[in-house]
Amino acid sequence: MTLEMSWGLLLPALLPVAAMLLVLVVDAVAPRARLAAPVIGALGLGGGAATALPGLVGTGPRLTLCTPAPEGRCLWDGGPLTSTLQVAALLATLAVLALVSIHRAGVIDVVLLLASASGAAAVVASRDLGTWLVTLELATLPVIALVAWRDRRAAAHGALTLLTTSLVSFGLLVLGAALWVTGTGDPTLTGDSLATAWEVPEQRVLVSLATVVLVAGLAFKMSAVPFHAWTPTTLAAGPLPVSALLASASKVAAVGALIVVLTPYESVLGLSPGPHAVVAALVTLTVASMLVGTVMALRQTEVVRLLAWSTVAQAGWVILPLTALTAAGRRAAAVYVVVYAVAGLVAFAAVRAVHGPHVEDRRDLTAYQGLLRRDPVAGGALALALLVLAGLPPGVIGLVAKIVAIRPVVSAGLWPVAVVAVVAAVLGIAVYVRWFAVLIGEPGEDAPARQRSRRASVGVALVGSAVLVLASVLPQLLVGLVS
Amino acid sequence: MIHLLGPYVVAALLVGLGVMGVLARRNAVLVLVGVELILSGSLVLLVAAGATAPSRWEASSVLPLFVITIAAAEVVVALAVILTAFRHRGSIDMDEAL
Amino acid sequence: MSALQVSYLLVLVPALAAVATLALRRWQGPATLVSVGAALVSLLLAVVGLVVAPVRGTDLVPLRGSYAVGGLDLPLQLGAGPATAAVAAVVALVAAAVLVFTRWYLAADDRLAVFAATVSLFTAAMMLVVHSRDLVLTVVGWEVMGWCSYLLIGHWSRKESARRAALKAFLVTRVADIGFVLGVVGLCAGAGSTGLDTVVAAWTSDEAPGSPALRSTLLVLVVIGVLGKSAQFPFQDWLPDAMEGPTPASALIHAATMVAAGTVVLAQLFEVLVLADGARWVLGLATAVTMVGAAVLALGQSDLKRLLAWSTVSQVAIMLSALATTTRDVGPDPALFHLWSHAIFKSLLFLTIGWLSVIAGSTLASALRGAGHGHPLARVAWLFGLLALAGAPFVVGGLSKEHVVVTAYEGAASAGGPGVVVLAALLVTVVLTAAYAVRAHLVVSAPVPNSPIPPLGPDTPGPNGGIGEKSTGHAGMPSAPVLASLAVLTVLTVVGGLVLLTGLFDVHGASVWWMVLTTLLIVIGGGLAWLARGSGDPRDQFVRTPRHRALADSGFGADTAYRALVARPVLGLARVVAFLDREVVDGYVRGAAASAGVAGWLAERGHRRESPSAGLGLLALGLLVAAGTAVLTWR
Amino acid sequence: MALILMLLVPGAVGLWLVTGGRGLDAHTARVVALVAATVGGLAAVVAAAMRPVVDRAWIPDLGVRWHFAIDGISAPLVVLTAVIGVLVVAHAWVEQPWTDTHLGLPRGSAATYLGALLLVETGALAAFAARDAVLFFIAFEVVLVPMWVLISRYGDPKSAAARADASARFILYTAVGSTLMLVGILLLVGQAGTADLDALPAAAGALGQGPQTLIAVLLTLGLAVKVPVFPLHTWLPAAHTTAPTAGSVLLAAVLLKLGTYGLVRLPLANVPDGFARIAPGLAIAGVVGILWGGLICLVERDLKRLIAFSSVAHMGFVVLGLASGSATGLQAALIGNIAHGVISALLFVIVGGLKHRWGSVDLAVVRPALREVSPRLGFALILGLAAGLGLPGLAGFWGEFLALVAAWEPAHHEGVLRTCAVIAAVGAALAAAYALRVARIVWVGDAVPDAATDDPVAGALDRIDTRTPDTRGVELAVLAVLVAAVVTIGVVPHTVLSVTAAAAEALVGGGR
Repeated sequence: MTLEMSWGLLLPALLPVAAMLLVLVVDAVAPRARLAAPVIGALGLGGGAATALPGLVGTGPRLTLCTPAPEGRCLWDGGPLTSTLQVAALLATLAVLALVSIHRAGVIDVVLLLASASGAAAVVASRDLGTWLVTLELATLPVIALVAWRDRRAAAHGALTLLTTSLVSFGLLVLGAALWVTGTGDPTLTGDSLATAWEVPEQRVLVSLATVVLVAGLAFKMSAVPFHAWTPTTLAAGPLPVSALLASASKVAAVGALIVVLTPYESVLGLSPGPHAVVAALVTLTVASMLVGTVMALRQTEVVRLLAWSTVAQAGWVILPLTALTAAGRRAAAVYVVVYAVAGLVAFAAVRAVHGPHVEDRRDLTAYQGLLRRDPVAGGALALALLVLAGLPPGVIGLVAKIVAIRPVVSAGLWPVAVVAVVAAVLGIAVYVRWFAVLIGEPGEDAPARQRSRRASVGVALVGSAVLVLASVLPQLLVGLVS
Repeated sequence: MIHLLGPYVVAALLVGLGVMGVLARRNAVLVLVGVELILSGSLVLLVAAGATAPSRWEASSVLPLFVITIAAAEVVVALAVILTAFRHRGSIDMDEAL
Repeated sequence: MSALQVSYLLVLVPALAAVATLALRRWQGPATLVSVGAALVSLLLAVVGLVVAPVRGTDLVPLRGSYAVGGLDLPLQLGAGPATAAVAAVVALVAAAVLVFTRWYLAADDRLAVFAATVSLFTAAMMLVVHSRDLVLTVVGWEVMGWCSYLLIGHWSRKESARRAALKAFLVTRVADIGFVLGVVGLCAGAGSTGLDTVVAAWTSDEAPGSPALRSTLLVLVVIGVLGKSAQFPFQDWLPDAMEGPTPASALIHAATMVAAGTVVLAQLFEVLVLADGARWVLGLATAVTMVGAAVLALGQSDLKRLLAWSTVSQVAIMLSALATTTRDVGPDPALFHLWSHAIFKSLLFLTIGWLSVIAGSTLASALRGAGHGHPLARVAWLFGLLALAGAPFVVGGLSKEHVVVTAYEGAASAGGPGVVVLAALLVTVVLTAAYAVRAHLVVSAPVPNSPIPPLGPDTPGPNGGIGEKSTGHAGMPSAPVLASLAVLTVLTVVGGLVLLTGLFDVHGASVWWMVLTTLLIVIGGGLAWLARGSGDPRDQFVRTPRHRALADSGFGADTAYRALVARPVLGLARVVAFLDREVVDGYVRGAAASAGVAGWLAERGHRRESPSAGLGLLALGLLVAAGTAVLTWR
Repeated sequence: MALILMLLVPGAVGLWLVTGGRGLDAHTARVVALVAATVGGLAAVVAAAMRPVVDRAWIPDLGVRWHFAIDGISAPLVVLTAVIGVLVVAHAWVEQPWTDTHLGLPRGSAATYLGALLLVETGALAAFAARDAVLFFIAFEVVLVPMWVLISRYGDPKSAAARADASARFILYTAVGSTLMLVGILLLVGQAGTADLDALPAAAGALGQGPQTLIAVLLTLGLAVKVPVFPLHTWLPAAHTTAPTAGSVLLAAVLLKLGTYGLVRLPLANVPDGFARIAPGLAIAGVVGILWGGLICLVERDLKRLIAFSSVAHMGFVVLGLASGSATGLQAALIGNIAHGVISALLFVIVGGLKHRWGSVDLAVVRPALREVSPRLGFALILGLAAGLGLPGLAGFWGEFLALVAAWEPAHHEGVLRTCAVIAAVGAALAAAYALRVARIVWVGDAVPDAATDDPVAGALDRIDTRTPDTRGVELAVLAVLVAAVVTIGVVPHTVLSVTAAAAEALVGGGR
């Protein structure tokens, strides 16, 4: 058996790995070169993203790791959707690397970030269960370590929470994979193998069960309700940059993994019986996440907790278009998660710029009183991010993302779900406008002192804002990426 | 035709035990054990399925290898984290307040 | 100048004069001169209009094209005809007289110009109604008149009673206008056009756009509006209260505009009205009740101005009763003719009492006793006005009333309908009218000389910035133009009946027998009043106890009834609605907000133990839910 | 060109004012904003006359085009918005909400305030000119945040809680509506396969009854919040009471029109059969709104709230006209829209001015009568009230009368709509009652109020401010423009009707 291989398509995942190895080697050779690790890491991430760029504009199929015809199956798909998610994950990790800030980023940080990034870049491209499982865990495990290895009590607690959920999630994923193979006799996640299995009732049951279990396992990683409980604890307890990573790159990876799992279902959409169980599971997740996440976010006054709960809610929004199980729905989910990742990163960066890295700081909403006046740059970026998250112009891209997310659902005839989304959208506006109102208020007397060493976070916030503004003016730049 | 009922029952039992362990225990290490049980159940299922019907690329045999590898890595990280936590908290009971 | 051009000018000239007067209000003198000048020009135009009035039945070529709004034709045309020209002439005449009188009467008022402007606008609106060949224009004029009446009655807005009277006048008429507007809307919508001719043609044709019942209902609605504007039962009570306005305003409202407008409109819709028996019955019964009731009340008033007001109500009822009883052959012109004559003598009466009240300082009968002494013109004018009111033969009011009586008789004889009731009421009213006319005359010409400087009576219009009817410097003698206009009105009151010779009104000859009969009735009524005059205060001739007097002055307590039956329930309902809005409708909104809060609280409780194992508990829940949905949705 | 200027100038200047130009001093900011509003307004007038078209791809993947054009239905609204836009900016010389009149403290900057005004104007203009359903939705949403800022930041200085409540109500309530509308739009666009408003009616005409009804329900429900239709109106009084005068004017004259305009553009034009099916419900809601608003106005104490409730009543007539489904009804709704825009703008300028002068507009407090102490303001008030009660010769009459005619002879559901017409006529009488109630309390009376008031606070206020300076300067000019508009539309309704006629006919006739 031979595998057709084109290295170019694998580079987005391989470059970070290479960079990681290089960092380790350099560290072994020249342990004094403190700057080397972050620079090499940045280059690896940037390079990975750059190699994924052709996929954004490419038109032809970008498959590789294929077995020969006629039974040909490809294990790697570098199409536009994949490339978009890869770029997003890699650049988000790069931003987090910047947030960790040049001086603090040690070798371990960089290595773990790179490992996670390469896992994220790979999982979205994988098309078989083996690669998928390995790379997904590659994306996850380093993050646990990232949360834990900073020697802090709160962080350890957060890491423990994340760890146990990740373990269970992994168990579920493996169980799901086993069920899938049992049901289809095929480790690839393709439409025709699913369609074949779908014809036999027993296999149909098994496959559906497999998918539901897989979705549940992924829901942990996406922090969708009811698998979300780790999110506020971990995000609030861990270092801010890692929280930002969990909210951006990890989420992109998880969404990519979910998209990979759900892709085959397009082939059985029109059949009778259809994949009701999967749709039901997804609808349950999206509805519960959107509602619980926003409602909880409404009651938070600690900003990172607020962002954590908003992450939960946004997870619901990402899953929303996937309930349609169509290609349009998958593209919509990708667009939405990218928009969310950028806006979330900007928000975290702004929070980092206001508070500094320490958990012990009072990260209360009141600290943002009149931020727009006191600190127009961070305040402006945060305001824009909040409006994008709320989906209100001038954050047009947020609104477009909501349109994009609701459209496939409506087309699929699931408009009651869309009506729930309306409620969630309105509650979401309440969440973000509440913060926004604090931002534009009069500055209070007890505003926290302006942080030093905030250049990196301000830089990330500004770059992210620029992306958001550009995307707001020309949404096609983002929306068009995945088509 | 021989029914492979036995392995399937074992797999189900293992998964069930694992889920129970995960849910019932507060000790992080025991949770870890529970997850391992789920994994074992899954592996039994995979292998049994491979024995029933051929699968593409012998996935039923290959996937368990992958899983075992990942699980090993996972256990390493898990133990490290649990150790860190123990150092900070003096216990590995997950519900102990901060 | 064609008749149509005249009709457009008759509307435009007063309207523009109103705008100009308002613009110039800082300079009261020139401003009022503008409106008076415009009124005189209108009068001239109206005379021209009389000359060029087209022969009955000629079709006029419209001056403008028609508009359309969706499926609705909106011609917005004016028209002209002989009766129209005559009514327009009398409107112009009264308006001019009123404006001339106003310049003298309100000379020292700080809002004289605004008043004059309003009068001009009022005139324009009435001209619009008179000339309208389009029901929308009729509604426009109709409503604008209502608004102007609000402004005029409430002119002395520093006085609470005037404010209330204005409010009441507008609200009562507006409530009745619900019917009017709906009726017009129904007629127009059915015909697909607002053009009067189209509407009449559509609703009188065999393929009418609605059933006869619908037609009748719509006409009843229109009649309700007319009853409101014309102060007929059950809407009668606003008009006497409207006496709170300055006397010129009363003259205008009563004589030629507002209250008479209903007659004009129903005359325009006459062809449809005769087919609508229901509407005729409603109109006939309401007017019959009104004419008698109002005459009785007039008899009991302690205030002569209010007496005149009730007499207006009664007389307008007579006009409208002609429309209720007339047959298709006779047509609406008897009513219009009575409008014509009523306009002349009622404006004369009101202007005269305005003058007398300046002399006496009040319009109370007690104050006006003998006020006519020393002012022969006033006495003559008052006498002839009352003669016409009473319907003495050959003066203008007598002639027109004869025609109404004959019309009612013919209607009763030929078609039945409400004719019999109306005829009976008419005859009773003749007696009563004669009686209160004699009483009014007796008061003014009583031999008791009035005191030179009478005190301010309670009903005297209060000072408006220190200036009111009782301004100094008049010495009770009006200016020459005022006297001239009074003289003209007096002369017309006597000889106005000659208009029948011109053929402008298409009325049949009156019957001698009826004339003899009504004359007899007048003599009886007048004689009774004369006999009952007693020796004391003529005010107390008929109403001897204070309780009865109060009852009469309150118009049989209609105001109380309005409050109890309409105002209070509506306000109560409003309070209920406001409560519902606050507590129920908004309650849902607050409830949504609160439930979001409660949901958050519950969710927070659910997440209180933010610990890893709690997370696993949620996992179990999630698995259960997922498995449950998987099982349930499986088929 | 004119279209681009109309959108770009106020939009760009507004954005600059709220971001980069925040530090500008009040005077410069006002001049800049006025110039921007005037240029944008002139461009809008030119655009309304010349009818240019801008059509470029924007988000091809969603089928959303950057497609702006003005037709007969939107032209009057565009002109209205342009005029109101200039007026509200000019009003910044009269009332300066960025200085806290109550405590003398500055709050926010003048530039942000003016920028928000301009952004609201831009959003409204864009929505009226949008020829793409999704673009319309986005433009519809643009107005939310600036308006929210106006209410929450520059609203009634006395009560922060009231500001927070009103602004939250405004944004959340309208967000519910607009998101529901979005679902409807996406359903419509998905089923019809195009988002182009020119092509949609034909494309959507083929839809079956079920989808049509569902789409119509979603769209109508969503837009009804904005109109607002009873019982979805409870955000309006709070928003109006709290907003600064200019905000109230924009809200009443422009934002509410977005709702009715949307009803015309989306459900009525595209899913006529579905809309006809729900028309009776809409008509009943409209009529109940007429009565409801009118009755509350009879007992409401706060004059600004009262005017707000009267808006609910007036929009009831507009909705009734729309629900009739005939060309006459559509025309009635369109002219009623414009009329309500100018009338409510006029009333809010006056009442806002009174609140500015008096500190509150509680009708229970005895104050000097306007007719005596400030006749010009009094004249404007009484004219506005007269127009509000539907007096012929002023703007309000035509919309109401034609709506009644249309409801009497509707395209469908004759029984229900005729009943509605009857009830609406009763509502017109209520309008007279509450208008005159206001006139009796505020306009007429004595020059000096009775010294003895029960309320000690009010008494104190009276002592502080028994003077009511008459209107002059910029305020007078603003009022004069609005009065002129009210009279012009009333006397010559064809200025509006002739513009909308062809488009209305095409819309009602062409959908089938």
